Amino acid sequence: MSSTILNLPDQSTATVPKRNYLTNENGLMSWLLTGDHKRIAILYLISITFFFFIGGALAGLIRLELLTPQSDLMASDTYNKIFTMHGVIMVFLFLVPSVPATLGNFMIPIMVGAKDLAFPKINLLSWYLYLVGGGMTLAAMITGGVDTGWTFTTPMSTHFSNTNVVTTGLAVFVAGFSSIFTGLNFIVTIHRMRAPGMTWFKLPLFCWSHYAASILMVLGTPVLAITLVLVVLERTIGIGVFDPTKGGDPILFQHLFWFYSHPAVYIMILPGMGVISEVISTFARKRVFGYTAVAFSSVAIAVFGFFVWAHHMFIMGVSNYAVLVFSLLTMLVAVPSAIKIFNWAFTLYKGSITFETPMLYAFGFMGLFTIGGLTGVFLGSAGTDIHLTETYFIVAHFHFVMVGGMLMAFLSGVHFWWPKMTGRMYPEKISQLAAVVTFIGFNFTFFPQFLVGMLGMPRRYAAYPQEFQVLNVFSTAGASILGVGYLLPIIYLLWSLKYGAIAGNNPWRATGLEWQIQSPPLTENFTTIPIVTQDVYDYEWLDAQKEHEVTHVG
Amino acid sequence: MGLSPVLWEFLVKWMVNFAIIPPEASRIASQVDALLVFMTLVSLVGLVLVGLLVVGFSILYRRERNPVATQIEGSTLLEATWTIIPLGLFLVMFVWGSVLYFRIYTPPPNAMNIYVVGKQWMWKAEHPGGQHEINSLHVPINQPVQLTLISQDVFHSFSIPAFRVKREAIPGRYTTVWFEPTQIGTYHLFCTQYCGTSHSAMIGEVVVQSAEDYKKWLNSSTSGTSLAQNGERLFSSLSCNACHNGQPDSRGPSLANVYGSKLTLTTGQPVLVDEAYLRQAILNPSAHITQGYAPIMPTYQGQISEEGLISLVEYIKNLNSNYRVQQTLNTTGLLPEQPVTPTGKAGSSAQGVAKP
Amino acid sequence: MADLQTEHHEHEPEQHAEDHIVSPAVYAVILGALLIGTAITIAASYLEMGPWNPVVAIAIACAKATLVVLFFMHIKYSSKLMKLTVGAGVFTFLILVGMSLSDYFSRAWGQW
Amino acid sequence: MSDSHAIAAAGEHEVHEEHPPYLRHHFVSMEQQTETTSFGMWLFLLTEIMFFGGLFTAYLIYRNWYYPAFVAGSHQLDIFWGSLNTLLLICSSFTMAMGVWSAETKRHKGLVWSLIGTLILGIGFLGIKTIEYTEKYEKHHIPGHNFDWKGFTNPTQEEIAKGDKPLAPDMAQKTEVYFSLYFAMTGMHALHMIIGIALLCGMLFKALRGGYMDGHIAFVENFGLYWHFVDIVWIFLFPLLYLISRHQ
Repeated sequence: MSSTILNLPDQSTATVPKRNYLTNENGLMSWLLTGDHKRIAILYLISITFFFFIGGALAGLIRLELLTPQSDLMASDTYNKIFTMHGVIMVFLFLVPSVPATLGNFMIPIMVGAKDLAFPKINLLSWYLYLVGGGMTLAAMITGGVDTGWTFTTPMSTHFSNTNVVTTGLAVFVAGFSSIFTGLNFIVTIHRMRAPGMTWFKLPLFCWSHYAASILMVLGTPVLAITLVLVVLERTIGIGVFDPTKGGDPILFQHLFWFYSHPAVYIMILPGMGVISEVISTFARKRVFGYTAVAFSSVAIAVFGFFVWAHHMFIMGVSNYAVLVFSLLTMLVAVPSAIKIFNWAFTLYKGSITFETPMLYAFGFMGLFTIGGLTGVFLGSAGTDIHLTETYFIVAHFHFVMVGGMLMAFLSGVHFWWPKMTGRMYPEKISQLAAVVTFIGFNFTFFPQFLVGMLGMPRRYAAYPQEFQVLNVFSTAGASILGVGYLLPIIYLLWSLKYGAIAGNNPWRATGLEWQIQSPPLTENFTTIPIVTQDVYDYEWLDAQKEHEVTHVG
Repeated sequence: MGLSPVLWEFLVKWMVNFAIIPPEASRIASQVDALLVFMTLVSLVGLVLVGLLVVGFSILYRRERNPVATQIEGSTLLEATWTIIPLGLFLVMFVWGSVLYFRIYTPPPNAMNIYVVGKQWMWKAEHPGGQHEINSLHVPINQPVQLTLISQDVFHSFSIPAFRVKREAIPGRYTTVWFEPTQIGTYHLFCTQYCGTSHSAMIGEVVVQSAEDYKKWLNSSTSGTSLAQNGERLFSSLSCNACHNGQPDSRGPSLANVYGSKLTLTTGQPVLVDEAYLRQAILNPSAHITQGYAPIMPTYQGQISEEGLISLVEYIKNLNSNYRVQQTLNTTGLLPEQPVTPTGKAGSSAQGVAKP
Repeated sequence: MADLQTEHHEHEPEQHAEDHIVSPAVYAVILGALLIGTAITIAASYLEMGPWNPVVAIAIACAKATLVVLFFMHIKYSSKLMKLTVGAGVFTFLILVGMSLSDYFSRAWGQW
Repeated sequence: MSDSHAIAAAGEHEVHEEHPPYLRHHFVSMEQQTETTSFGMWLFLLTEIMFFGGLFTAYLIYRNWYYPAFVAGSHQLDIFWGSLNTLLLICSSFTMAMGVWSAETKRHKGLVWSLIGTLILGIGFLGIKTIEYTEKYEKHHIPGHNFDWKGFTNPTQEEIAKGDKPLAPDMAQKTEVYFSLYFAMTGMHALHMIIGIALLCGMLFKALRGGYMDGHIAFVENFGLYWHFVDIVWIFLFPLLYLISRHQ
């Protein structure tokens, strides 16, 4: 038995189908005014990649500065602006839209058996809002930057910073609405647009996790929006809602900000979890272990996610009783994540496992997310939070979750669905290499940060005491490896657009509806609306379908 | 391939100074570390378990060995197991962590108080005896020290990793934290809440000294005026004594022994008079009127600096206590009286330090 | 405005919820109720009820809002999904307000 | 949510043959489309609830902290204008509901007149708001550099007659918090009204030219939902901002 399930059509005869969503219409306007969720997904993919590399370049500058204890590469002011921009861009312009707006946008309508998202025009509007938000962020960056940190802490942001807080705040406001519209579209689509026979428990877990994340987007983001409006008004007009000199309470800002920004962590990670469910099931040739538990754990994370925000404020003078409640709830929200990890691990049990690139990234995700999640418990427990918060420990923790978790999941998903999106395969060996390089580079970059954080090195320091240098040098060295790991996919994925092998409909022999149609799909996705009779992750059904499948090549 | 000398030097340095945790220099540090060790062990077990499962299954059930997967729906028993066991562990961590939290933020009654003002970008410590320090903090060993923190501008955060304590300094409000140093030495003091341009320069050192050295330091760095004396001056220059004079017909309540007492406000609400209350009552008097008095006190918002407020608070705290009465003319003996701790050691040493 | 009868459809309410047309008579009754509610709120604010004043004001406002949601916004005639959606919104709103306030109220605990 | 809407679904061709003019290509039936858009609108209203939720949270906290300042600030608002505005908005909600009904029952005149009524009432509301804002501006009650709280420490005879007490200076300063919230809340509400009126004008324009008479009234219905939501926000704002402790 071969060690791969890769199932490509005969390369001498196969072609990419002439008629597909990419070739359906030509010209720039056909892209800029498209209502097609797949084209919008591609537009999003291009724009978030652009912002990812800007954010990544800023991260590189941060690591370079931290190579030495002194602030010698740049002034501390510049450093502050750089880490602020890194945070704003990575959080609001990369992580939040990363999987949902690209892979989710592309796959969810197909997975539920619909021709498009419920509101194609709103979907396009969401992309334009994203662009406006991104453009404003870039404008703020070019015209002098902003130095409040991505958390816009008042009264720093309202009265003490003399940088472009207003522009950046409004940029985040606009980008927030882009995310609201994406989430709204997903919820409506999953509720209303399912194909005949596609019941809730036949939905792929990718849809479940997007559904959960969308709830958070729709209900959480507006609170951030109004908070930023108040910050902007306080800065421009001088109203006194958060200003302690006028009787306002800066802690209130923290409450409102984290009411969104903690659920935002789940907005970022839940879609990634959805990708991992799909990938692990496909490459283990097995139904996800405890499908219902995984599905409901996503919803549980979404619901509990709203109850835990004040754990960001344990040392900020919230009441001791609030600390107790929020700490307890934080412990509870950790459980669904643990459930997911074990369910994924047991999906492998008695599977028939192969190790293609998406699976390697998924393994990376499981390891790194486990570390990220468990270190989160260190911070959720009030007593240890006091020592660890605001140090590099917390930086390492959320990078393990966000970069180790979400980015790994994103890359896993991109590699998994790339043949579906483009109709072509990327070179397998080099992509596996990239996955391994990323994993190694990541650990080199961020594991030392746990250690240096445990030693007490505060975050957002341009200069730091001598004794932390060695670990920082490790971290910077790792970052250069990580950089290579991220550059490689860009190169070979672009290469594959022209020279990659023809992928065929279902190179991974996966069960999702998206794999039963041609690659790249038609604009209307399905020639006939599917009537779903098979179960979700039904590999026996798939094997029985083999003959039928071939006849469907468009 | 020879190792570059620079890299070599680095590695040697790292090996020599290798530490996972900062020095344990306070009473609470070892307790925090115990929980940290417990959590690390649990995490390691969890990680190893997940790792073993993934690697083990990957080897056992790779496609070459197991060409056809066996479809399994799930297992309620297993799922209950990995719901309940992590939940149990997390709850243990929650209880343990909360107990620690309350310990870290509940100062013992015999703690000596030092005020710390954070401002962009320095820490200013104000000792009751009138000693000022910038970006450093001298404390005696084996003596509980309570810090009353306030920020003059933005959020700052007062962090001493070696003591495992940290607290935000918030504009407009006192917060407190306490620790009991147990090792003589010099430790890092950081501002950990991002506070603007020179955030990373807002660092200093905490110097833990023996009782004798601390006494010497107190004597050598006194500014000549204690906080309470300074407060007394402010008290009269702001004409506070016009109303708060303790006369039977005075328009303001007597402030003697008011600190630590329980007052009833005009709203009928009972309050405990602490530093935070005193500060609020000076700045926002109308919301803090004692029952039986008219709301005629003007606000001093914007008229007194945070340092001035600290002096006033410190003065009122000590006002007309017996100790204070005896020592009125003594310039350096203005530390609040320390009740003797059960061990008798910590309290008496602080008293000894305080008396010239 | 001849058609004062609420038009009932034969279909299952679940399925054809949107088809239900509420009659102007119902709207007029609701309008009346809202105006009366407004009058009561204003009147109540002039009564001395101590801590109950804000409670009464909010209660009346909630009642008015409920009427608007149920009838003007047709939630009474809508599917369970819609009712659940509205419920979810109110629930999250209460989480935000309630849990933030819980911090503020409990800050003073133990201070007296 | 049942899957009933899609059970009868068939192949693409079948659907396309009986394609109603307003059915978008990706929906199976008109009914699915209507339900979907109205569900989407409700989700959008949820985001609006949370948007105002942040303001209400802030309001409740500060009202608790600075109750006397909130009372004094509230007494500066004219209860007559506030009540009249409530009246206008409730009536406009009614006319909007009638508009939806007219569209549902294909009454062209009814729809046009309902929309005109809604428009007039809405503009009336904004007009009164302008009067109130102007008064605040003249009294220097707009928060920011021109804010003047001195008036609250020594109220005029007229105000004292109405039961206002002089505030201590520290509490008088806190009226700025009240007015910050007043302007943030009513300002956000007014912004929603302005957006609503713009949409209303567009809708009226289309209705005058005979639109919405073919059964495709999703826009009218969803705009109605929006307008009612804005009304609900005001139903809460009115007692919270205008009616604090009027009995004093």
